[in-house]
Amino acid sequence: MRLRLRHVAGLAALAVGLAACTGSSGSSGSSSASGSGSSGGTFTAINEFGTIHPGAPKNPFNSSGNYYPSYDEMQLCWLAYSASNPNACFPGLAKSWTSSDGGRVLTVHLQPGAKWSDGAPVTANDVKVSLAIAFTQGTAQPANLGSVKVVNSSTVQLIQSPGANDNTFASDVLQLPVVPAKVYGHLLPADIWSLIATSQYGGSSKAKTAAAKKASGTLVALGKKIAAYAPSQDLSAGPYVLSSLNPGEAVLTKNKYFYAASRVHPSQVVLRAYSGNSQIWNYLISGQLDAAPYTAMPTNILHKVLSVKGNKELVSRTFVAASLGFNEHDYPYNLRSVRQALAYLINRQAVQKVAEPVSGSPSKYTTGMIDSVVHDYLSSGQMSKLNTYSYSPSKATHLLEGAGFKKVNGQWMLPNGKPWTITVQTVNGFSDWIEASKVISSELTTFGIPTTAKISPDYASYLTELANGKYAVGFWLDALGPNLYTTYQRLYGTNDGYVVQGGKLTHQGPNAPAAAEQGNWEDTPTTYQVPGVGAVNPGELTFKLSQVPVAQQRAIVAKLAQATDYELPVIQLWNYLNVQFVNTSRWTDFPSGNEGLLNNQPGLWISMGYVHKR
Amino acid sequence: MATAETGVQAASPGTGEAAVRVRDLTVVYATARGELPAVAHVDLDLPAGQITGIVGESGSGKSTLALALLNAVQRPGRILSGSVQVAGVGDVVTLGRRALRQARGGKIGYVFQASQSSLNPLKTVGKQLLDLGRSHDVADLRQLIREAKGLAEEMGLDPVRALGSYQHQLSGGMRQRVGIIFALVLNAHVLVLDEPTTALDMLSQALVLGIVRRVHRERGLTTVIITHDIGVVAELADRLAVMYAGRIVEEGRTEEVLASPLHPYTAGLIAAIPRIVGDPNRSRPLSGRPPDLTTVPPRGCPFRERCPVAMDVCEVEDPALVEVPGGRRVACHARGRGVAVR
Amino acid sequence: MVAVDPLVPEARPRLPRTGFWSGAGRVVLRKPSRIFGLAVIVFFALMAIVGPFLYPKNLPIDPNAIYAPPSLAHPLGTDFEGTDVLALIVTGARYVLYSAAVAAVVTVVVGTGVGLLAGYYRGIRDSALMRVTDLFLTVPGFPLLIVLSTIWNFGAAPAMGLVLGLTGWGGLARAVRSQTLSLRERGFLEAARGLGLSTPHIVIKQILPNVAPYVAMNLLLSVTGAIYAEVGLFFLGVVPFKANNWGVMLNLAVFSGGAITSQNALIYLLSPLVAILLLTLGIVLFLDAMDELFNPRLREG
Amino acid sequence: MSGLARRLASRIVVAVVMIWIVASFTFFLVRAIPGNPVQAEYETLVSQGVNPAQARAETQVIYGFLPHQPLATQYGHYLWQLLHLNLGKSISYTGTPVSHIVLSAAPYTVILVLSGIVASFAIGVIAGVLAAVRRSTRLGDVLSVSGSLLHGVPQFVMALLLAYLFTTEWAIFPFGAPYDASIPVGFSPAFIGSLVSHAILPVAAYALSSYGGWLLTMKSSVVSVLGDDFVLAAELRGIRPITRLRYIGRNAILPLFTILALSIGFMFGGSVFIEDIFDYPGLGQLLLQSINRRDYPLMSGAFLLITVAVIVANILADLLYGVIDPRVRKG
Repeated sequence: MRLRLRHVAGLAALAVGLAACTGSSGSSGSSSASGSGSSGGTFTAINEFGTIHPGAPKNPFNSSGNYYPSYDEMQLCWLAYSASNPNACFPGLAKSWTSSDGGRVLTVHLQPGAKWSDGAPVTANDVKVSLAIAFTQGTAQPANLGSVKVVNSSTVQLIQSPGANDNTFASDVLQLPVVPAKVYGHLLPADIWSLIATSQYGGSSKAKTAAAKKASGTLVALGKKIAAYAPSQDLSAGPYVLSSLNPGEAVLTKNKYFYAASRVHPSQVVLRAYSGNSQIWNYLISGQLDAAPYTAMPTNILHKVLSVKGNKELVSRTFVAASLGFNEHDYPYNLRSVRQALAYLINRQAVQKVAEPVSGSPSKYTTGMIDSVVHDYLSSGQMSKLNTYSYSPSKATHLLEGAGFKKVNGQWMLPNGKPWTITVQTVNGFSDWIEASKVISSELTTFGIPTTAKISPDYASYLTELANGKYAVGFWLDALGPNLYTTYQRLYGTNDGYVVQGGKLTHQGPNAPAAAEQGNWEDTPTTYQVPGVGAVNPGELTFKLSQVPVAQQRAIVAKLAQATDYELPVIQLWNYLNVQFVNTSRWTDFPSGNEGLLNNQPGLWISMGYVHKR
Repeated sequence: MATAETGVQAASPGTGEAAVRVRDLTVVYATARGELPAVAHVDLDLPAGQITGIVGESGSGKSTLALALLNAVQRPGRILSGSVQVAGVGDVVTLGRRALRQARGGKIGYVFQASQSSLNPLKTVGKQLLDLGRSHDVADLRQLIREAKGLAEEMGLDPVRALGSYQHQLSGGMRQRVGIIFALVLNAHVLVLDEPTTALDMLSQALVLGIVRRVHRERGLTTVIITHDIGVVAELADRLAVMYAGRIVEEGRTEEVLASPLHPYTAGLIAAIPRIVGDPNRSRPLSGRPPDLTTVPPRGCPFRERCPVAMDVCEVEDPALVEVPGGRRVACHARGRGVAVR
Repeated sequence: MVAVDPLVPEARPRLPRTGFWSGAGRVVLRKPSRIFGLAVIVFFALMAIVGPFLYPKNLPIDPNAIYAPPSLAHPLGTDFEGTDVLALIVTGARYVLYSAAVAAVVTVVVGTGVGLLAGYYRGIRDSALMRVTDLFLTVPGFPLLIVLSTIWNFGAAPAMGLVLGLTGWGGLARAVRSQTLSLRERGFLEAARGLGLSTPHIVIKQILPNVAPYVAMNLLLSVTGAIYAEVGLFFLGVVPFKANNWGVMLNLAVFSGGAITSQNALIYLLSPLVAILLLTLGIVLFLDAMDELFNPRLREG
Repeated sequence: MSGLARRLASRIVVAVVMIWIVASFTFFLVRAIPGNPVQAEYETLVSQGVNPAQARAETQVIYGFLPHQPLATQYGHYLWQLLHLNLGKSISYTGTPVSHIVLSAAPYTVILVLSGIVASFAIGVIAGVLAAVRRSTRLGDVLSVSGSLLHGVPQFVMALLLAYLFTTEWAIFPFGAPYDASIPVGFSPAFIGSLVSHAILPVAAYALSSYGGWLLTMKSSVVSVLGDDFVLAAELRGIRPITRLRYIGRNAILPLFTILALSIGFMFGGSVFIEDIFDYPGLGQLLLQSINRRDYPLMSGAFLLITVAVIVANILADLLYGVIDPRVRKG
């Protein structure tokens, strides 16, 4: 139920740093219908964070803070969510950017008219302070940011950390939030940048390593202080500024100092809070929402929502798939033929129809990527080699019998003669997983493998027990993207024993002491022998995806897809669809068909000139 | 009797004037078997200035009769027929609602038995007195309180404490005296006491009865005492009416009735009284149990089952209450045939 | 004055204990509502015992008949995966009644035990027991259950019953204690002790039978309480479920089926609701008979 | 009144001990919880599209709010902070003090529960008196039956029904917020009207689900008081009917105050359902959210505050009883 939404919906907008966006294609979507139509009126949408807590600080570094990305919180650019062209990006406070020194230096030119809601201009120093704060929050380090240089008041240079060679550097840093220096600057010590430099030491000097550790600790402590800091008022460089809020809704009014204020039509935005999907259903059915984000719902609710005057559905893809994962440390799931047989036995159409009827589509392939990305990256010849594991009990029987399994009195026996039963583990509150597990249990039981669904009380204990190897078969989200390294890391990453330490890949078996947070619960072989492809080392290939230039990723992805499809470390069940709703009776001109924009919040649509009064 | 001297009746011997005149009063209770009479065709005069005792076992209808004097029979009962003429009020049976309410408490005072809590437990006596005054449109409430205090003092209560107390702070005897204050503070001239001494200890009983006698005399009241205790009547009452199964079976001057009961039931009651002087074994309890509403025989004398002198006529005919010489009345077919109970 | 009163009627004879069951039968049969109540209880009890044997362990699903309207094949329609709702109701009864029965038994055993001991011993032990009772009465039960669910996965029926029983005995303990105290005030205990009876004998043989009727009625009342609580927990979805039951159905109907928002899943929502209400109605109606059976005063009315 | 003061003092001592026990219970409970909240937060971030390294870094900031000292030290610290009304810092609200969060949610629950109790108590008591006085008429029957029926309906069922009827079938009432945020907060008619219209449904759910209980209890209490001698005595003294009704009412309502205390606890418990179903942002919803997010400091804070609210309400109900019943006052 409620967790599910939180779970997947966020990818529409929350993303802080995925994929690359180099300057060239930066100004793509801003051409939409210029300033016609009158302004004014209220635009009602959903606060994608869910709940609103009036007591929380108006601070983007607080995870429950009262700030609303794309409305009153701005970043330098907004990711366009393109799998085939990870360079696509919508400009935010940065009008344009160029990279030099092999992508190691990024020169950013701010929007000439960018101003805070008190009329003061947004300066390069604001960016520098914001990025310094990002170090205290631990968000700048993974982006491989090294230092920041103010060129002039509207130009700033971002430099990668020494030794790093990150192909997604630009997108990662450009998506960090930009806050006013005059509000947050006083929270930072004067020597913040030398502290940051000290903390980044990666050499072998013991003294310097100790100093780096100490500096990191200081940064984290600063981060806590900054996260809890409550500015007295909202100072926004975005199209709107927060005017009032209560636990049910936040009211934002137009920021007349916004650099593209002339393109912004609604004079007020109301963001409704929600605590469960059914609340969004109710809002939609009562026709109150002008835009609603991804919301899981059953078919009957969909029909009812669409029957309301003006309500329209906007569907785009998400980069998330739900899968059934195996712990290959557990017999008989270490047998490829068993995993393949199970893939033949699970009718993915039926599972999706029950579990995620509206915002899902059954997965055709199990490649570790969502199906549409498979189309982007694999040639039709390569795709034809993929096994789709269409529902086929006879193929399953064949595979099982080949592996020494026997069916006795309607029940399948392991080769050792013991009866084979399966427990599928899911999580309390994740109703799509639970429903899917029931369908799967029913299908497998009918086939002669008594299967029961077991539910963990909460996600935290599910993940802990999963990492500790307590479950043989359980649910898993994979194909997270569009960054392909992230995508394959879900299969051949920490949960498969692959850990990157000091820029080097290491592998740990399931019995090794678990990595800091995740154990190796997949336990796939380190080398696959894939027919037609040959030996594949999935962990190494995955790591390579983060290192090689984007152009070279294609070949690696093809290998990984083939290997995954053949070996089935998981069985991909369905891809989530980003089903959004808009109401066209008050506002028109929504960015339908623009996948990049649909994956961003309506605040960006509005500031890019979409959304006109009817 | 322990106390033979009953000097009270000398105060107003044989007064003809009745303060309350009950005529053909029938009170019925609705039961599963239809409406059954608890008081049947009662005629009774309460002479002004005298104390009348009404005696009977439980279920005899005496309490119902007492309530009927105020037209206050509680559901499922109701007055079926008859009249209750009260001097200065009129027939309470036909009185309008408001006039009836004014008569209650204002003209006719009613004192509950001591075991019952006749006071609102959540209010002090004084506040309830004020409620009483307001209900009866007393203009000068201070005067009312003064009078109540006077009455309290008269009855040996600390007036300030008594009026400032809640019910649970009062002893049984004190409660009873407070009850009398409520009955008399508005200068009612008819006082109805329902079992005024039941459940009191001996000292309190004597005290309360003494007070009743005194206020009766001082205020020139017409008083009715409902009791099952013949001793109380013997001590206090000028006249005595004996009730059985909703009927008055014998009535007359107290000392005469006690000295020479005409009805076998009266005789039985008297014989059942244990004596302090003499052999306690000589007291003979009445045999059998008194009838309740549903067991009163529809025909004949209701007492015949327990009657030592029952005759054939008793089976078929309910004896009427007839006057016998000496100003007494009795309802018995065997009257005058000498009730040899002694 | 006269000391002995010859006119006070003799005390009512005690009701004879013989023929309790025939008496009980008569009391139940007196009103049609009580017969109905008893019938409903028996009906659901049978459903709980026999129900799961009537259907396969994994109920068949049908992805082509999701939220199907009622028909001959599916008298109450189907759920989100095309499973027969009637089958869900029938098989779900066992969990609901089993855990409610466990809860009622635990409530009664703990509540009666604590109440009897507190009332019997009085003094410091009484105060101590009553403070504990007050604690259980004061701490709001439902939030406590939710908080408990974070460390204790009490989704299985016996565990659920145990939790509900252990958190819900306060009211009964207090009532049994006051009953025991009133027995004490009537000189009951002194008399028994005067006869040289041992403490366990007095408590079990003398006091317990006197509070038994009250306890018996509470047994039924705590069944309804437990049903509400467990269904509520599953409805909120804080406790992972082990077996199909009515509360889970409510949860799925509302939060995944949108039964509140659209009519399609309405019957899926109403079926468990009606089952719950019907069962509790049956218990309430039957309680009326128990009330009369154990409170002879009411019998005259 | 010294009796009352003594009574109050002893109640407060008992209450403090109770709060200490409940606080200790939640303290140790939270530390016994299985599963790693940091891991869950990390997974959530990752599935929302945050890249793994970044997610790990972010969760480390959150993890910083979890305590590391030995248990006894933590416990001592916790109690000491509790004395200063400091309930620790929230995980899901990154470091915002728990006391701040729960105290800003508390008014909404208190508004709902109090209005619910007042409404159901007033209506239930009046209907109970009517049902008792007119118990042989049709009106009495209708009232009694309505009481029995409603009494049997659990709170969450009532809330579901109301939500279905009045937010979907006939969308008459607004929902999902405590008031219209575009109206400035203050004592303006618009604001109060908005507050009331948003609270009507949850309050109605509270009121309807407890109305039956009050009605039935009041009815039987009135019936029993009607049989009391002082009622007849008042009639025989010619006391005005309105005064008599006051006598009856005040006496009959007394036993309800002992139930009131229990009922308050029940109502606060029910806030979990009602606020969840109507999306009303009070303590109940906060408790559920904190459990779903495994934000343990917030969870224990919300639970503790609910318990304290019930304890305080109990004391108030008890004192009220003392004020109304003179027998308790002196005794």
